[in-house]
Amino acid sequence: MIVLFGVFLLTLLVITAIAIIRTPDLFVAVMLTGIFSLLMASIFFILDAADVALTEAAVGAGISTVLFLSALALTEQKERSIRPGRWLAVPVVVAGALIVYATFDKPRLGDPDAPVHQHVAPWYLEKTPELIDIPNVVTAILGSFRGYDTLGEVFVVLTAAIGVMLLLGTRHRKAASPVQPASSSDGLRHHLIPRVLGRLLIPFIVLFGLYVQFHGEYGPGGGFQAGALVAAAVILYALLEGEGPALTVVPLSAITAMMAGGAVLYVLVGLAGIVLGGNFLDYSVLQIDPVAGQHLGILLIELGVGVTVCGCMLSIFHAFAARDNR
Amino acid sequence: MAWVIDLLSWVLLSVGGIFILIGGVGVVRLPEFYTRMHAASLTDSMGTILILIGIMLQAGASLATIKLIAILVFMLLTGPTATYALANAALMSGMKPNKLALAEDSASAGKED
Amino acid sequence: MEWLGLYNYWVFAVVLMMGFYTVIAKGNLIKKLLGLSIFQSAVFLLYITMDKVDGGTAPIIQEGVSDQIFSNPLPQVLILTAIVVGISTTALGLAIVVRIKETYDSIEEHEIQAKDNHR
Amino acid sequence: MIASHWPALQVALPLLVAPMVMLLRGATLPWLAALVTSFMAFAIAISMASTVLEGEVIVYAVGSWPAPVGIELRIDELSALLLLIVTGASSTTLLAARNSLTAELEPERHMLFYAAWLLALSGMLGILVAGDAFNIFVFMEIASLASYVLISAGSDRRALPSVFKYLIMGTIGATFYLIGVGLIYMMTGTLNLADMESRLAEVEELKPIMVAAGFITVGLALKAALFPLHAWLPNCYTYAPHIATAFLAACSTKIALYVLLRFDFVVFQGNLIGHDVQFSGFLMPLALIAILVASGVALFETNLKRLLAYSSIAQLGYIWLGASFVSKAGLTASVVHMFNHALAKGTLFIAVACLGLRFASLTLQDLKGAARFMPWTMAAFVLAGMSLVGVPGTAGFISKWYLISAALEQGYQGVVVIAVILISSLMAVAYLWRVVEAAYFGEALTSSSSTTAEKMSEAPPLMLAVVWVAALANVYFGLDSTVPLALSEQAATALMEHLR
Repeated sequence: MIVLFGVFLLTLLVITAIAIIRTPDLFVAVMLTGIFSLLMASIFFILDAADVALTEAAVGAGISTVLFLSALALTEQKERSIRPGRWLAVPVVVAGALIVYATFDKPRLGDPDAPVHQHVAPWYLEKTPELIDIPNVVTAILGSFRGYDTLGEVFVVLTAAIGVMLLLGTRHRKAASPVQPASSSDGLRHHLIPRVLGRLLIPFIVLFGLYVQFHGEYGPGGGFQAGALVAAAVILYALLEGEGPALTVVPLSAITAMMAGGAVLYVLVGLAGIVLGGNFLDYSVLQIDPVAGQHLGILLIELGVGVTVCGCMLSIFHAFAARDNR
Repeated sequence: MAWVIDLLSWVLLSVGGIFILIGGVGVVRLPEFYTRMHAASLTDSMGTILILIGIMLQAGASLATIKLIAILVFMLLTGPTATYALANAALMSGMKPNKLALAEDSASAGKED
Repeated sequence: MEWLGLYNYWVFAVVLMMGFYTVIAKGNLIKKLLGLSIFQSAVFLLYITMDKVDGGTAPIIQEGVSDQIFSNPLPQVLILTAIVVGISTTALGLAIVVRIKETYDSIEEHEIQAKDNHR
Repeated sequence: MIASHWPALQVALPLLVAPMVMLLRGATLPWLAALVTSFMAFAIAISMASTVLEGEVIVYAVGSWPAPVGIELRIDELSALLLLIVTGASSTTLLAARNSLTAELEPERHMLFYAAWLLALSGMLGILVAGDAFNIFVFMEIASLASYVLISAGSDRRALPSVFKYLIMGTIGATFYLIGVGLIYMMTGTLNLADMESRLAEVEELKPIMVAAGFITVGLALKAALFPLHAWLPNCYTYAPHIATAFLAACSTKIALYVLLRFDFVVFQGNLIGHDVQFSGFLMPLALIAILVASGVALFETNLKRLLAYSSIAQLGYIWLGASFVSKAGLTASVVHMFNHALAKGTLFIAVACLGLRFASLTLQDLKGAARFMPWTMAAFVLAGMSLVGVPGTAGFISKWYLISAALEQGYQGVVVIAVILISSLMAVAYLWRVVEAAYFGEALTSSSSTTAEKMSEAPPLMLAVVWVAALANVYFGLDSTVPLALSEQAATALMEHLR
């Protein structure tokens, strides 16, 4: 039954992808990409990857769609040149054929004897209760066993935000905004119903964000998803009330401080490991009881991740939104 | 007693599914933007409500049910609002619900997708 | 049912090819970025497909339940990171596209090239 | 005590400072912070290199989790040498960065530029110290995204389409790499490079592994701008801020090359039968064509930066060529040329940054008579150019010498290879001569530049000092190349040990 469901979703995924590629209307394509991500998230969920499904839904269907839409607002909505470079399909087909060729030796889906499930994976599942003692093994690996990768991930987000700030320069905005106070900077003030309802929802979104942040050790979730959720709440506020009020609630200086602060917190937790006599990112030495130390370490770094991601998302959003006013 | 609840939940699930199907057909077949949106909002409200209640009956009195109730409340709040916002945006951008468009055959309206 | 076990991999290959084709063949810069995100999503599918174990559940250990089978948590961790990397790349790419639109007044590759050659 | 944590601190230090730099204001403070950090990283790299030179491979378990479970950092001879190159190039170019950047970017955005610089630096360092395939991907993305940011700060509007192209191609490359890693992980169940090697030996069904080898090679070749996948490189180097070009030209492509060498020799060579033949059969023709074609294009190029960019593609061809011999001598030549090319090309681009301060346009036409205003800069340029060509007494000669002696071992094929090396050296003389001719013997244009000619003067003292230190380093390492050679030879031996 579940297999049938999977096959159905996968086929739908392919159809959506075809539609995205074929439509010349970029707005439609972006909307379809949101659907594509949602389908992808459902497939991930069927394949037991709850954390990944949550992230894909938040990122692919949420943040990425918002980003694409704000870029579309600043550029064009139609794809003009339709130049199918047919010979370019050659490397594509080669790559695809190679992969299909490789599948014939691949382990079957769900095969418990596959090499992937033999070497380090059982170790994680076995040792996590003893060494780190949190139920969500994904969070344990993300935060501690492979915490160094997560450190890198935070800095990737930070780099992107720095790049967007450098390219779209959030700092010149104030000079430009009074010229056209009309359309988007106003938000949805004249729409009563969405505004009332949106204001009602925002506290719940923030609450849910905090839940995901601090419940990540027990269920799906963690710093990244939480940061994205809280950022989504502020972005919703900016959409409803306009850029200005949103920036008085969370000013640009606070956003920049969040971006830097979370990342610095993460590295400092890592360095604290060295100072207290362990290795870099060794949380066991943070407290006398190694397991308690791991708990503290994961809590702190997840907080760092959440704060940085929230700050980066907001700064990227404001950078795009500020361009709108020019 | 258990089978009554089970039966009820399956009835709700099936009816919800049928509503979603009808909504889907409506989006494809109805001639013009506002009527289509009406069909789409049907899946949002009736379909999801019935299915969620059906799942709640399956889950019984547990934490999952409370979460489902929360989901239901949020769906009830956001669904109609989204439909309203969409209709409002269409109206603001100059799309008038007129009888001419309704009279046109659905083939020409189908191209707008 | 042997082929059904490989269906995920084939969908991965097909979606990958479609994304790749969009990236290299389309001239519209935003379309290219959309293709890029499809291309990356396909790779996520590859990783998540391999984490599944028959009869497994999400790797969240529940108290009191002992004989559960868990799916492999490691690919999930990797893909969590990869998703974040993907969205970061997209954000940066979109910022560049916005600037290109402002300076060239076009987001079509051949028009941009023509404007530079013209100068 | 703290010395045992160098591998982690090497990466963590610039990572820690980068977000802080973002909060600083003005043009001077961020620069100073970045400069000091870079020099501290350089010091760490030197300290680790001296440890490695004694024949010790540094292994560090992040988070105290042992190797296949946790992430392992591993510094061997190859990574130690590249750490020296990257931190050295970053420190040197940063010294010259302040004057050069002020002319190109408004001061309120400097802190973002330097933050991106530090992130690029730490990304590259992260790749070099990593012993884990997925960790390499993460830091590769930091380095790439930060490089895009650096390039996009260029003042010419053409920087934007160039960097977009780089972003697309770079992401394709990284995603290919990710596919390859995924396939190998699928068959071995591990992400640690050393662990992969031992576990691959037991894998019987090799189709996915071969496909993985293909994806990883193509993906990294894309990042390393191997001909014919070099299309992104010339424009990016041309329109990036001058000083960013100097840094990236010295480092970025070599990092991808390093990953490929590491991956290919550690994981694949010992486990795939006939892989060495495929490897050289695939790479050697491409390297030879790259050398000839790119040199040929450089001969007719009119923009100085673009000319040097094409020269970079040709020089990368030498590095690939050495690796494609799959012999100890070839790898030694390849690795030592990474060092020497970074030295020569870094110096050339710093000299270009000096020229860029005084000349708005860097076409050869506009540079006519440049040597009259800036004799010291041009003299350093010529010195570095000689090193690039491979004149005896400069660093470039050493690597050419090793490359030719490695080619001699190849017998019949070697003759062709040597012929190509000699021809391309002559071509290098020719294209550099065009620059020298314009700068020394060209008459300055009277029309537009005559008004600015009065303002023409030598570059600021700090930049001049930097370019001369770099130029003299070319001579120094030409006369006494003990350290890079020792590291290269040990690195080549270590890599060759993985072959069965």
